[in-house]
Amino acid sequence: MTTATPDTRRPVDPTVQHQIEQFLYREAELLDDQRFQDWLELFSDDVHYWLPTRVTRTVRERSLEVAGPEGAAFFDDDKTFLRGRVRRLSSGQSWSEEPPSRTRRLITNIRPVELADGTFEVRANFHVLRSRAERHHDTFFGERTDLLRRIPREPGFQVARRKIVLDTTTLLAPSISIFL
Amino acid sequence: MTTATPDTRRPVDPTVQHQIEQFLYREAELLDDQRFQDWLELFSDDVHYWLPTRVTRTVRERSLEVAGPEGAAFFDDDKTFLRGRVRRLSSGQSWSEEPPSRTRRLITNIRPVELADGTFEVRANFHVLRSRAERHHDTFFGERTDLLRRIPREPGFQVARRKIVLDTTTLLAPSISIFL
Amino acid sequence: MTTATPDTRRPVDPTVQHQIEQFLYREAELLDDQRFQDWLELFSDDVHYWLPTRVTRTVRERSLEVAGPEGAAFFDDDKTFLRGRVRRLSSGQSWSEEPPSRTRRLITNIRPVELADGTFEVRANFHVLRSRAERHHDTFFGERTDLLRRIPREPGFQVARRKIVLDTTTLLAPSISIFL
Amino acid sequence: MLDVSELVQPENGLIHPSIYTDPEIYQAELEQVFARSWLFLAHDSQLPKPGSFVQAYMAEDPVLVVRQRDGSVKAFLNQCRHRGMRICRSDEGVARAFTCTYHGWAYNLAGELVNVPMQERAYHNEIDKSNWGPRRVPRVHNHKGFYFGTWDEDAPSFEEYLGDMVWKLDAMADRYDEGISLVPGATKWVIDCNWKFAAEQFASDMYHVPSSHTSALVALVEDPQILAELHELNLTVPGRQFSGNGHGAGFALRPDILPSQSGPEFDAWLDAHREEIYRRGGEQRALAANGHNTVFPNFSWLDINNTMRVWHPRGPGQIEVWAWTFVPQGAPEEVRNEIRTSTIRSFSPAGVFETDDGENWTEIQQVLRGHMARKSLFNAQMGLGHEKQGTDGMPGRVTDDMYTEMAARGMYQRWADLMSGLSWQQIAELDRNRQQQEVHTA
Amino acid sequence: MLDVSELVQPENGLIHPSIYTDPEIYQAELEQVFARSWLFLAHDSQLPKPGSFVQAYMAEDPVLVVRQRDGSVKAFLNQCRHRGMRICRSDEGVARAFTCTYHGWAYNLAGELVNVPMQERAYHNEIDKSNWGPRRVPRVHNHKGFYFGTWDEDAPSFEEYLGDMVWKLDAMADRYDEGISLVPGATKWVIDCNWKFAAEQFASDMYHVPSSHTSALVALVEDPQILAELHELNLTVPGRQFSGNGHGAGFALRPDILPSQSGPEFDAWLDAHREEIYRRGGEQRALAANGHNTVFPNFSWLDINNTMRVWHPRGPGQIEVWAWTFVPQGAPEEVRNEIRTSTIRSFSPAGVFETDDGENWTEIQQVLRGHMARKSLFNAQMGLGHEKQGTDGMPGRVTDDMYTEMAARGMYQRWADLMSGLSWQQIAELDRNRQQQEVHTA
Amino acid sequence: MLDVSELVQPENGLIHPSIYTDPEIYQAELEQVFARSWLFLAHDSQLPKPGSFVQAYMAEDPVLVVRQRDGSVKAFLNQCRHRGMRICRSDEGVARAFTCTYHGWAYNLAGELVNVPMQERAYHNEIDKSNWGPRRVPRVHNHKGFYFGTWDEDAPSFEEYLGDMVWKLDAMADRYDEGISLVPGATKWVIDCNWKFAAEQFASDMYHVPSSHTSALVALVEDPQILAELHELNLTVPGRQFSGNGHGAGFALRPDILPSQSGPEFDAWLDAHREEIYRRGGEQRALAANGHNTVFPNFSWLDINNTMRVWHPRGPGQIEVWAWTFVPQGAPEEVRNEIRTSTIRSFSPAGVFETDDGENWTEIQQVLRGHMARKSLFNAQMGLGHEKQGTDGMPGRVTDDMYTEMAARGMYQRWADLMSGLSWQQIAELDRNRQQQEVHTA
Ligand code: FES
Ligand code: FES
Ligand code: FES
Ligand SMILES: [Fe+3]
Ligand SMILES: [Fe+3]
Ligand SMILES: [Fe+3]
Repeated sequence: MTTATPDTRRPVDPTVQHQIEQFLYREAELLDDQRFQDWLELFSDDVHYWLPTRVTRTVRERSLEVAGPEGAAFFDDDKTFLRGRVRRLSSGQSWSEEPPSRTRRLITNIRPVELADGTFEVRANFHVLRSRAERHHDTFFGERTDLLRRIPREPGFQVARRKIVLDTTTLLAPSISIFL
Repeated sequence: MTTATPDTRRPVDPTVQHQIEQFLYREAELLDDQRFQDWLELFSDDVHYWLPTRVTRTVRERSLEVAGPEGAAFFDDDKTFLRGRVRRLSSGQSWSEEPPSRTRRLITNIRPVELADGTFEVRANFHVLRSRAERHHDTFFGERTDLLRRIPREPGFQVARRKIVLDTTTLLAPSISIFL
Repeated sequence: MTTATPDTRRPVDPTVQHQIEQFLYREAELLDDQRFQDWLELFSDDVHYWLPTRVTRTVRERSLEVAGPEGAAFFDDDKTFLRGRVRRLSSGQSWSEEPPSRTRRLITNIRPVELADGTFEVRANFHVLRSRAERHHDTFFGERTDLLRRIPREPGFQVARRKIVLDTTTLLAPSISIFL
Repeated sequence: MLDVSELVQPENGLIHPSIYTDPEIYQAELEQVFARSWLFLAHDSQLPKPGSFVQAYMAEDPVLVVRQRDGSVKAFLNQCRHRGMRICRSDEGVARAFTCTYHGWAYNLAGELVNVPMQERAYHNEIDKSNWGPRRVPRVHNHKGFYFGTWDEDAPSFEEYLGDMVWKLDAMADRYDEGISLVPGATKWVIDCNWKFAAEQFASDMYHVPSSHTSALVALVEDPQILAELHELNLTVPGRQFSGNGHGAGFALRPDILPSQSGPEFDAWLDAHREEIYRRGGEQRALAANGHNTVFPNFSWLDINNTMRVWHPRGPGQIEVWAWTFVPQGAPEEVRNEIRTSTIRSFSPAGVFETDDGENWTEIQQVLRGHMARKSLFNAQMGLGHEKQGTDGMPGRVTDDMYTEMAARGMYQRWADLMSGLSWQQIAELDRNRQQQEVHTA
Repeated sequence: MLDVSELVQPENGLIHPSIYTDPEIYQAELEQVFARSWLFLAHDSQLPKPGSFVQAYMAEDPVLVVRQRDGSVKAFLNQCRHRGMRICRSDEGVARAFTCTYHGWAYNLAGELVNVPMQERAYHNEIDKSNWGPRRVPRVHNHKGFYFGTWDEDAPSFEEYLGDMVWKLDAMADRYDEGISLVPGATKWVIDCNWKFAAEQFASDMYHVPSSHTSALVALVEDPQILAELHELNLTVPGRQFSGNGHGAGFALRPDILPSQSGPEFDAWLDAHREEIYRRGGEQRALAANGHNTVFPNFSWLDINNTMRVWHPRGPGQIEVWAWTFVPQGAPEEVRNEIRTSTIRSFSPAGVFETDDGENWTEIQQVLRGHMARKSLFNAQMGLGHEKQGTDGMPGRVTDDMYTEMAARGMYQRWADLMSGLSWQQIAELDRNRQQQEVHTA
Repeated sequence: MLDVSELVQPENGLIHPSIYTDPEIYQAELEQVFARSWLFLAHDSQLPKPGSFVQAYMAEDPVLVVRQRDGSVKAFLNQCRHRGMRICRSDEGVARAFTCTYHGWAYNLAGELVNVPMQERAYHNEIDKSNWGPRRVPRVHNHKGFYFGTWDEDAPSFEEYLGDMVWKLDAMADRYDEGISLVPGATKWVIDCNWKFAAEQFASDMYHVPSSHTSALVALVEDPQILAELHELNLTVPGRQFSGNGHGAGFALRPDILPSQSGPEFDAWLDAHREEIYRRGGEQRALAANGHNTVFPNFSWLDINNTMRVWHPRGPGQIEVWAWTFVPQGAPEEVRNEIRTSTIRSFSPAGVFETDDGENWTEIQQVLRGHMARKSLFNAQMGLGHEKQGTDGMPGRVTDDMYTEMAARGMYQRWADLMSGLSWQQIAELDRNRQQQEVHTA
């Protein structure tokens, strides 16, 4: 789940921790408020937004549990396609989100490390609750590993890479018409 | 969801963040421990405790999704009635809480801002899990927007306003016999 | 739920809070990553790992709700038996975890206090989500009360005592084949 | 047709619990009870302008209730006739037309199919659009701003269906010159119990109040002295119960329409409108508007708590409650707001009365998982043999106390008649005979 | 009556999987199996003083088991006869009386209706309270501190029902002069599988241990050398299996009652009480108390693991397990605590043995969603044709090995007899003939 | 046998919605439709070496599909015959043998029972292992790397079952000299709808695209001008629809195999392989590979979106979708990757097309909880009476437009024939007559 080697990884102090947490809370807030255009701003133009699939395998074969870059995925987007998704969500004709879902993102266990190049690798747990229409409920949970870059303007960071891993194999939902 | 205008809103430093977080955790602890009298102390005498209803509408009409002050609500209490609820919960005859429910409050994504008048507007996500009797389970999730005032004594803050918004329309529970 | 008397309990500053949070996140990460041997390292040799049962009783009899030390429990382990459990989980024949479950631990509302002897009593809320096989899902939620000791080496703390209380009576799961 | 004569014996006040749990009985209820009765759809105040619509339910069937350009209200099944897609997926709003998102068939406000994409290319202009509109609710009746509908062409008129219950309905619906309106927004929640527990309680059960709602008074009243008095009052105040056509109502005999139970603002306003209220339906009717009411099968309200609701069935073991608060149309904002908050605090999912009602119903339903539990007859014999008619000259079967289960027995009688597949005429016939017998035996 | 003769063929060791999935069969089980059999209710140690009560279940029916003032124990359905409310909603406690929260009907410790609010005003004093108490469990039997109950007036006495199984039950229940007691608190959890998988395994299945529980030994033992020996021992140690009246038990032939599998404290204590234990039931019985046991239909225990449980059915695809740890009443705290922890660690939802049992049962049930899967007969032929009686002079059908499915076949035979609606006499008759035949063919 | 003649009337284009909700009909479908038809199991590329296995499903029955040492592929029910345990609990992997974890029975790659623990001690060597292997899938057919299986010994050969649909299947499966392979990993998700909604749409429904998928184009295309043109193109481009043996397919008449809808890399590669592609099946077939396809009952794919899936039924109201992306085996990494990402973005649970399809199906199913909703016939009359055969000389029933519901009617006809319990011969007979009539009436 992590690429950098230990020696190049430094823990962060409470101040940086606070900044990163607020940044991730801010991001979640924009999605829960459905301010998709503003949300898009938080991602670098070279971002890779990825959610690979997962299978059930024996302990011995656990390394093969999560699909690799050449495998099946739920998301495998670049900035351009993220823009397209946002355009669609704002079209008023995206039927699986029109009327819109109600979502709530619990972002917890935020574990940042600073890498040699001054970027931050942040692992965090998430539990996203979604309700839509009259009584439909979905729940998505797992771990995100983000690569954050400092930027000289508000809100101070940018997501340069996001890998999402769900703790499920068969998705017990009709769709992921939201962002995670 | 927020009233103050941007310019009057200042982010808080890690120390204040820590104080506010511990205050909200403390509040949740008192409820999960069913120490209702102590919980009541945390609210100002002029508190407005409000949980409006919500409907499913198109993206275009989203502003009408959450009911306004004149609309239907689950809670719309002042301090006096909160006291009455606590009296009732302590009566031993509040059948929907006798035997009592078991609750757990996950308070996450805490986002405080300091307002011009030195009060704090705090948005936070919550996921409240409730189990009661033998196997009954309910789950409540959404966002709270609190107005916190500093007080010169422990625990340092008071809730002067709370607006709770659930991310559901039809409540999939037989009752909200607890506080959120 | 807590043993020390008020006067001997001191709140912690943001730095210690940060250290303790990262320690608990680290612990959760090791479990979610199924690095059980490394996880074991985080517990003192005299650790008591305990999850008592719970019953539904009237408000008046609430003190009897959670079973005492002589009562029924889900876990009541010492370090030696924790080692045995880890041995088993690594055996490749622990069928209820072979293939392994997928777990995600949300550790929230972390409330540490420093005790007179320099140890820390930490109450935290947890919501553990588990999925296994094709579509099986379980959810465990409640409160943990840990006793943490400082140690002179990484990661800086050790769990000397853990009491877990689930907010359920009848467990709505076929097993707790994981750690909480 | 199911034989339910063994299951409910109104004449003996006995109920077999399987009527609350059996899936077959439930499916039969959808067909024999809900598809034949008059069901509440919406209130005028929910449909302010042409194109205003709300999605309502008739039992488990979603229907769109729409204000027409001519001011009338029409209702139709919210199901596209092409492949069954839900035509409109908003709870409410204002529309010019309704377009199905699946393939784009479009319907006007009256629910007529007005556009079919590629009608020429795909359908060779052979589709008769007039045949393929969604199923219309054939009969919609406006009773003083309350819209009721039924699928049954053979059902009696709404007035006939309502019978003497009109007296109680109008005591609420027709109380003020300017009428009433609903606080914006329905409160909806789910209770895991059979719909009849809720409907029956609001029809017939004043008896549960002292036991179930003790703690509610504790929340409303601090002074233990006053608490004791109120409790005493509950046990001693005289009252009446009405039963007819399956409907039921109970109320205390109070000397005045005050206090309102909402607060000083409303009290003052009511006091000022006393004449008006008495004038509209008479003082007796005005004073009777202080209790519980159910219009068969699933429309209920509480007069002085200003709450009105439908108990939508959702399988034998679940209901979806849709509740509204009603206020005097003409009252000033402070009055309407005082009523609104007091209703929220007493009758809503967090209301200090409501939560304890739900607890009872869910536990009853839970216990009925048991095999022996489902074999034990329930006792609905309170006041059996003491039924009266026209007490104090009130219309219909009105008995001389509010602590009785006459209305419950009446509700299950109507339920059994419908479930047995009797025609509406046969039912009317039977009811006449039953009441005559009652008179004689009385 | 369902014809189940096609579904289970004990004589051929064949089982049709639909008996684990069919909802109709399940409802019939509630009526024919659970409502006619003796079911475990509670143990003396759970009811320390007058007014002590626990809520127990008889299949899906909740019953209150209450210690009376005279020291006896009574049980009744936890359902109010007025509208079916659960009378008491606590799992356990001490009560002076039970008051239904819905309308306030009150019951004494014996489950008699003693107070009806407003009996005069509402009921005109015409309600006969003696008729309206909750349904009593008509027969409750105290077997050495273990209370069993049945709804069936025609069922044989508990002793007769138990038959030769009493030998195994007493090997646990009657082992010490001071008897046994339960560790305070039941452990309750839910497994998505049919109840018969669990009951059958504890009646008849020593065979799964080497495969299912390998890793449990890994947890208990570090030394691989010892591990290998233990595994070898499992495969080679001789053993016996008992089957009678649907009950079943299996055990190894061990030279000693030690080691206890709990630890040194208990070992020492047992060693000191060897005489006592042998004296009470004989050495052979004492030594036999080391295996698995099920009293038909759903009460099971493991002797040396000191765990006892009821498999409450919750629909065809789910059980609720209620487990207790039993300890020698007279043993000191250290001994009882050692047993308690060792049982928690091995047989509880987190126990290193228990978790793997549940995994098997849930997967079996999952696969049975399949249409072909539900058509494939299961094989219960282990030891078919090799049944024996009275091996080593032990009472009843005791065969000469513990690796057999004789007891499983016996359990399904009893199940089929009951499901066929045979009277208890007919069943006893049939069993006699079957055993005689067996003797001859042997 | 259920009489479904009332429920589906293909000749009138009418469908009774209860076929999507009735639990009895669903159980009959498992037996009459899924247990008799050829179902997709796996593709060659999923089973790279001897011992490679995947768990697949045939409706609700889990089967292990295993590559044998001789390179062949065998399949058997993933259920142990002893007590029904799931033999292998991994989704995929490489195995030497399969050992049941419950009691240790072991099976070889072919699904033969090869080891029974304690065979001598426990079974007295009397168990005939050859009788107790898991149920084998008796017929597995390899069609150009696609493995299909059926439980039905009497079903026609796969070729005969496929009929003229082979032309469309091979347009995808047999498109390149080096064939195709699947991107590693299936994407699996759950939709609460009846399986027929999905199968039918992929067989017959080009008509929903303009309405349901407008916003998908918005995601793919920024320029509003181009958007408008694309939308216009959808409405005007000519097309064809095929229907036969319950299978269905629809496609546009495009002048070229380009653009691919995946991107420049694939376009370039296709352009370079144009000759090869045309050579293999002819230009007409190559150009036809641009639409939607369903092989009855539940195997579907979209040609230019490179997605292939099975709609596994999970009760009347739920499906589990298993989807794969297919790529040209011989294409370089960049091309395969471009296809992979474009498919993920369009057809997957987060795909901009896929999410809106699911929304339609779930809402339809929800509405069908209603009693009246379940009584309203659906309209499948598009193009009724305008069916054609052999349009443009294409094989079988190919009509002259893609906006028709001929294939839907064909699918429900096959469904009705199977549900009626007709033999495969009777069905073939009937189909012949129906088509002859069609020709005459045409
Ligand atoms: S389902 Fe409404 S247009 Fe097709
Ligand atoms: S239900 Fe118990 S008193 Fe009415
Ligand atoms: S169930 Fe497979 S070996 Fe027993
Ligand atoms: Fe009430
Ligand atoms: Fe076991
Ligand atoms: Fe589509």
